Amino acid sequence: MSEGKIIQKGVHGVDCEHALCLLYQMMFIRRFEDKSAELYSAMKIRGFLHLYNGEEAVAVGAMQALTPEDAIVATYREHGQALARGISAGAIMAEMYGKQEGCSRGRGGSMHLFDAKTRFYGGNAIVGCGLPVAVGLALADKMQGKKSVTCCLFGDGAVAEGEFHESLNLAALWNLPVLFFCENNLYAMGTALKYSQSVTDLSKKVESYDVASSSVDGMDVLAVEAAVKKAVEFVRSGKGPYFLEFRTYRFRAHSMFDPQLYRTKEEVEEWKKRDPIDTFIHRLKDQGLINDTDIKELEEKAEAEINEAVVFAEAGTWEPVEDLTRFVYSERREV
Amino acid sequence: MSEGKIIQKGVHGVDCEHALCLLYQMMFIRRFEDKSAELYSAMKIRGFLHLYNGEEAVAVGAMQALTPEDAIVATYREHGQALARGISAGAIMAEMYGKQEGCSRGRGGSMHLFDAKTRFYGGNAIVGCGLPVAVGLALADKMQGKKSVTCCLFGDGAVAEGEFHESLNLAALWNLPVLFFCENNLYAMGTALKYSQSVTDLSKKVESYDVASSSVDGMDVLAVEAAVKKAVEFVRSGKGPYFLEFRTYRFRAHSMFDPQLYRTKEEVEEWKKRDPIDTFIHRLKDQGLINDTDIKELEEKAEAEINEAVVFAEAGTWEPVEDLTRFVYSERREV
Amino acid sequence: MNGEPQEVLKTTYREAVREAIRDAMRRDERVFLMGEDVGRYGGCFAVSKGLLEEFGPERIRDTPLSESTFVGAGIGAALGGMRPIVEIMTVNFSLLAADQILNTAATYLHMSGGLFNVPLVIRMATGGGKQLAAQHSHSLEGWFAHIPGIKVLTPATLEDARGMLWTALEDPDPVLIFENSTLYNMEGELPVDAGAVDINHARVCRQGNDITIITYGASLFKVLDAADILEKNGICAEVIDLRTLRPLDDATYLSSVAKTHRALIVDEGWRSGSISAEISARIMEGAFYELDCPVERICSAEVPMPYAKHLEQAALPQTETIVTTVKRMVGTNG
Amino acid sequence: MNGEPQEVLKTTYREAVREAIRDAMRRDERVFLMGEDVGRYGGCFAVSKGLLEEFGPERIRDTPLSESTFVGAGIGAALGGMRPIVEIMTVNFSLLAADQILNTAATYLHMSGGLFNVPLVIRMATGGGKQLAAQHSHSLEGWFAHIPGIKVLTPATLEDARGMLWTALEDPDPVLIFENSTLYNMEGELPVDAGAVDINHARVCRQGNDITIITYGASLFKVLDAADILEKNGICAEVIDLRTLRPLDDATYLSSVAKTHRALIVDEGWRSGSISAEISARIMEGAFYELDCPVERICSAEVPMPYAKHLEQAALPQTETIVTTVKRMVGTNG
Ligand SMILES: Cc1ncc(C[n+]2csc(CCOP(=O)(O)OP(=O)(O)O)c2C)c(N)n1
Ligand SMILES: Cc1ncc(C[n+]2csc(CCOP(=O)(O)OP(=O)(O)O)c2C)c(N)n1
Ligand SMILES: [Mg+2]
Ligand SMILES: [Mg+2]
Repeated sequence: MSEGKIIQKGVHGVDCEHALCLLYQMMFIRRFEDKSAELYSAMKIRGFLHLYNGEEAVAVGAMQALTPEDAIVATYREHGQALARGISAGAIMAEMYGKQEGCSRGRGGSMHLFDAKTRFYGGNAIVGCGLPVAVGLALADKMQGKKSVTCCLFGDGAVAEGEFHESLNLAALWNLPVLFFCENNLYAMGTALKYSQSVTDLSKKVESYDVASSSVDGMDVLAVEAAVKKAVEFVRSGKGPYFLEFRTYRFRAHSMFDPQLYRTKEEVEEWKKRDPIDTFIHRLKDQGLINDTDIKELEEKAEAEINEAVVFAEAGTWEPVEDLTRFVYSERREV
Repeated sequence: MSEGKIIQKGVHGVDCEHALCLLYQMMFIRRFEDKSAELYSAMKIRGFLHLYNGEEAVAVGAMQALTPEDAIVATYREHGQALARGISAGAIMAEMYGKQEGCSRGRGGSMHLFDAKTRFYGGNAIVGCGLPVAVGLALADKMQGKKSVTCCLFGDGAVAEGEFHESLNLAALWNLPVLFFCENNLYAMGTALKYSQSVTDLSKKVESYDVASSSVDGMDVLAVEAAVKKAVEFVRSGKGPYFLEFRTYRFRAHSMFDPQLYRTKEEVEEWKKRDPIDTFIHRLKDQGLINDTDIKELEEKAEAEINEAVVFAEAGTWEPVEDLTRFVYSERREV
Repeated sequence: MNGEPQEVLKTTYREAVREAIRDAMRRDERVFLMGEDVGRYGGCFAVSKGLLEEFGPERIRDTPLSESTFVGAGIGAALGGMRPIVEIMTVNFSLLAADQILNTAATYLHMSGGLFNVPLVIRMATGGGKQLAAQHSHSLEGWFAHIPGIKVLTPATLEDARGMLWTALEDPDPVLIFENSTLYNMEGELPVDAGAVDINHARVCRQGNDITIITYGASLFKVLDAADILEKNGICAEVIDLRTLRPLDDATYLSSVAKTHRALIVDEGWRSGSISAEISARIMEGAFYELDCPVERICSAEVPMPYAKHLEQAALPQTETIVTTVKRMVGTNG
Repeated sequence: MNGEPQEVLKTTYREAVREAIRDAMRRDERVFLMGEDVGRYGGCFAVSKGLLEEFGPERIRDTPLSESTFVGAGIGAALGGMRPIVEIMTVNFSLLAADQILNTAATYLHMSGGLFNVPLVIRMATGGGKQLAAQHSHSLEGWFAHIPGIKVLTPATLEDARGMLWTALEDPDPVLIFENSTLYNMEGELPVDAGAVDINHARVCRQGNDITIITYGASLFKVLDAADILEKNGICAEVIDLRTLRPLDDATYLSSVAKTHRALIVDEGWRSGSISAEISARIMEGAFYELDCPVERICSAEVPMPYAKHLEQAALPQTETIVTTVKRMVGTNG
């Protein structure tokens, strides 16, 4: 892109450099997911693979306001969450290859990405199980007088689990710095929200714990970013937990085994009109901040980086079978 | 009592006979509980014993509106609930003695009273565990086209459990005939409601499932009866579940092992001024419906009946030790 | 049975389970299916595909993600006169319902002194081998078999996939059925009139004199493969499919051990405190003096399942290990 | 240690646990206690009485009835640098937290490839014998010992009640401590400077040559009583307190069996799939040729606990049964 644009102020006063950074991250995630799907078909990646296409704006927008000291508890649909948090594409790809250079040594796979440096506590594959863990992380930070916040991501499906209720109550009761981030993509596998909740307006539930909340257009990265900034400020200032509902949509199947009998092609197409990447590009173009060449550049950059990640994963090594029973217990004692 | 009074209309238009019947039931439960405490000290009854003193108006008022076809799922503090439902004092006492003439053959004890005739499904000692069971009973009745309702009793402590959330949601989502009866006595063991709920107004929670609800003075048997009647009508007419909060208080310790460090004697004394039996007697007297002789008569009747129950329990027999492993699996096959 | 050839149909394990559900639903209007994604999605392993269309949403009930409550509701519905089949997507999620299973389903009959039985069937997928990693690969059927008051079935064959459900539904007490998810695609033949099967007995799948290999679930096929290889090496293994893990049919394996004098248990569960430990202990108690060498066990490694394929396969029991172990054992003289 | 008499204090098991908690709280400000009624009520077994007053509500945290979440929060707090002691009132309620224990606490280290360990201690009361019936009398410590990734401790003595907590808190991984509730009133003496104890080894509590009796928890005292009676009958039993059920210290009991050639396991858990089955299987595997007679087990009857005292006592292992069984076993020649 041309130098000039980077310092220009664009959409909603967000500077252009930042906008491009957001766009790049979203494009990167999209391409990463498509690549993952390809590699799944090529049998390089196995197990369950849950892709993030359509929801990129949520992770990318959300991570902007967090500092390295903040903690993240993610779900099994977490490639985008992990990438946006700054875990390297190579480490994630190697993980899905099952190589020991993976961010979880190849022990975790797609559903269990972890990173200590960025306080990324998984990659959790039991729906709802991250909620109490996030409450505990926030409790630890608070008891230690840290100013960190813990951001817990979960889907609309998790709202039905008892742990949702217990965790919101406990976080509110103890006034803990937790950001509850609900990625409401309207479906839990094949179960539409209306078949799992007697009241589909999730903010109603949250009110009943006296937890502050708002709902955000999860297809608009700037709206997400702005909402999260406010929520983080609220939580960091000690006012207690905050709940954000991101209204979003999953463009692909739930996992690689899903005939999608539960929704129509038309519905998917309708949502695709709100594609967070396309619409953002459109806005940036409208404002004359980028042009097709810029986009092509970004795409090529993403492509190249992802290819590097694949090369890294391919070149990775298998953990020796003799090490099978390592990491069941720690190898050192605590002090 | 003199003949004349029985047909007189009294408090709130409730006829005198009925009022006396309510009073007698409450007095009976109170005396039964005091007797149980005595027998606990005498080591005739063992295990955990949770007494209902102070909460009599809830069970007695609540059971009035139910028919024999309705189902009840009770807690471990359920002597009063069982007595009000019509399980015989002898069978309950024998149960607490561990005799095979007990309503659960002496296998259940105080916390596990059961009765098939009155559809009394326990006596459940895991806090909250009865909620899903009640949802299922209601589902069964509904699927079979029955007009029955299922009444689930639970304490304020149970509201914190995940199953509360899950069960209210499911009952509302599937529009099931469940009466959720919360006996809010302000404490779960030693934990006051304010230490267990971020929002202590329980009706707020219930709204968020779109479940109809009201709160009732649980120390006023007529108020309870009236509220339950309305709730039962609502549920029986197919409008879905209903939640009633009974504001009540436990006069005795949580169980027989409880030094009651968590509340003051003054608080208990304050609540005792609202004793559901004393205040009801007072009202009946005020209206000239009963006098001290009547009360004495009722007391003596209760005393006599309870003594009979004790005699029955004492005379009961021990199940042979050889039968130890019976009732792990059914002795007949289903068809 | 007369000598005429039985009419058979090609089918899969998945279809056999589906047919069992369909059959039950048709036969008995008290039967209904409830669980996550059993309806509109068609079942996460496509087992219940088509059933929503056939039986409607009253009898094929998609539930919210509330394992404890829909299992508890199954208990209530069973108490209320229905015959619910509750599907927990996989055993991994059953832990959220562990309280209802152990503290409610398994205790109701007893704590009510025999008044209330719970004719509930819970089906769940179980097992590793699909690179689903530490939270999605458990084999906890043996662990659940610890609980008095419930029965635990582990259909390995098409016959059992087809037939055990009906028997379970006729049982007055809670029955847990564990379907190993690696078996759903298994193909084979079933008589057209296949129906209910006995659930009280283990099955001798292969006769032999040199050693008894006791197993269940997906491991059965690894054991049968091993037995084929062993046969070529002159070792004749008797193979027993336990079929039901609670109650265990002791007579079948004890009498086999009395014949072969050697026993190996193959079990996909973690070793410590596994059902294979129980069987070893019972052989100790019931056939000690018959043994020519110690009973051995091949179980999964005691590790939360790793994702990487080579590690996962190393964690699971394998045909090769069975072969080597048996060779060593048969080489041993007591 | 020199010959000078150690200064001792009279105490109870309850006080020993309380002192262990107090000591931990004083030594390490990362330690805090969280659970139902641990504060204002003083603990349902009065274990934590007085601690709220001493340490305040930030460190002695009464929780709502939300077992899954406060256990999960313990995991999170441990990950976040604290050293939480989570109290689950009794093991019966731990089933509501089974998912967090098995799917989260036990898997975190592994599924993160060694990145995140969970230094969490969970204490719970366990056991029957108090007429608390079918939902309040479980002995599930052996059952939990099936799970790789956690450790399971069962302090039976005052020393262990006092000392195991500290060792557990120093452990980098999740440790479950099961306190048998019938022991809380047990009186005895402890050195004034009693402190951390080893948790890696079983303990030979009584030397003997005729048989090895392996046990843990409250059964230890029934076994010791039985050993006294047996001694009067000329039978000298070696008694082993396992102390830790996961990982099991095989060496101690295997070498004892190599000496005595007979083994009996006494275990308050239900028999099928119990920890005693595991030990029997390991003796089979590790000391088969040393055995003069089959290893036997005395466990609880496989029944949800009945309320009536005579039935409950009949369901639990008893001294008398231990005596008769040992006499029969020692009378047997292999
Ligand atoms: C406790 C539990 N139950 C069931 C599952 C199986 N499962 C995996 S993802 C999923 C749907 C979750 O939906 P949602 O929370 O909305 O997240 P999304 O997949 O839409 O991102 C289900 C049912 C699980 N992993 N955990
Ligand atoms: C799941 C569970 N956790 C803990 C307990 C121990 N316990 C028994 S009663 C009780 C308090 C329950 O309070 P509440 O629901 O308000 O009923 P109340 O005793 O006041 O009638 C507790 C914590 C239990 N029985 N079940
Ligand atoms: Mg969703
Ligand atoms: Mg209460």
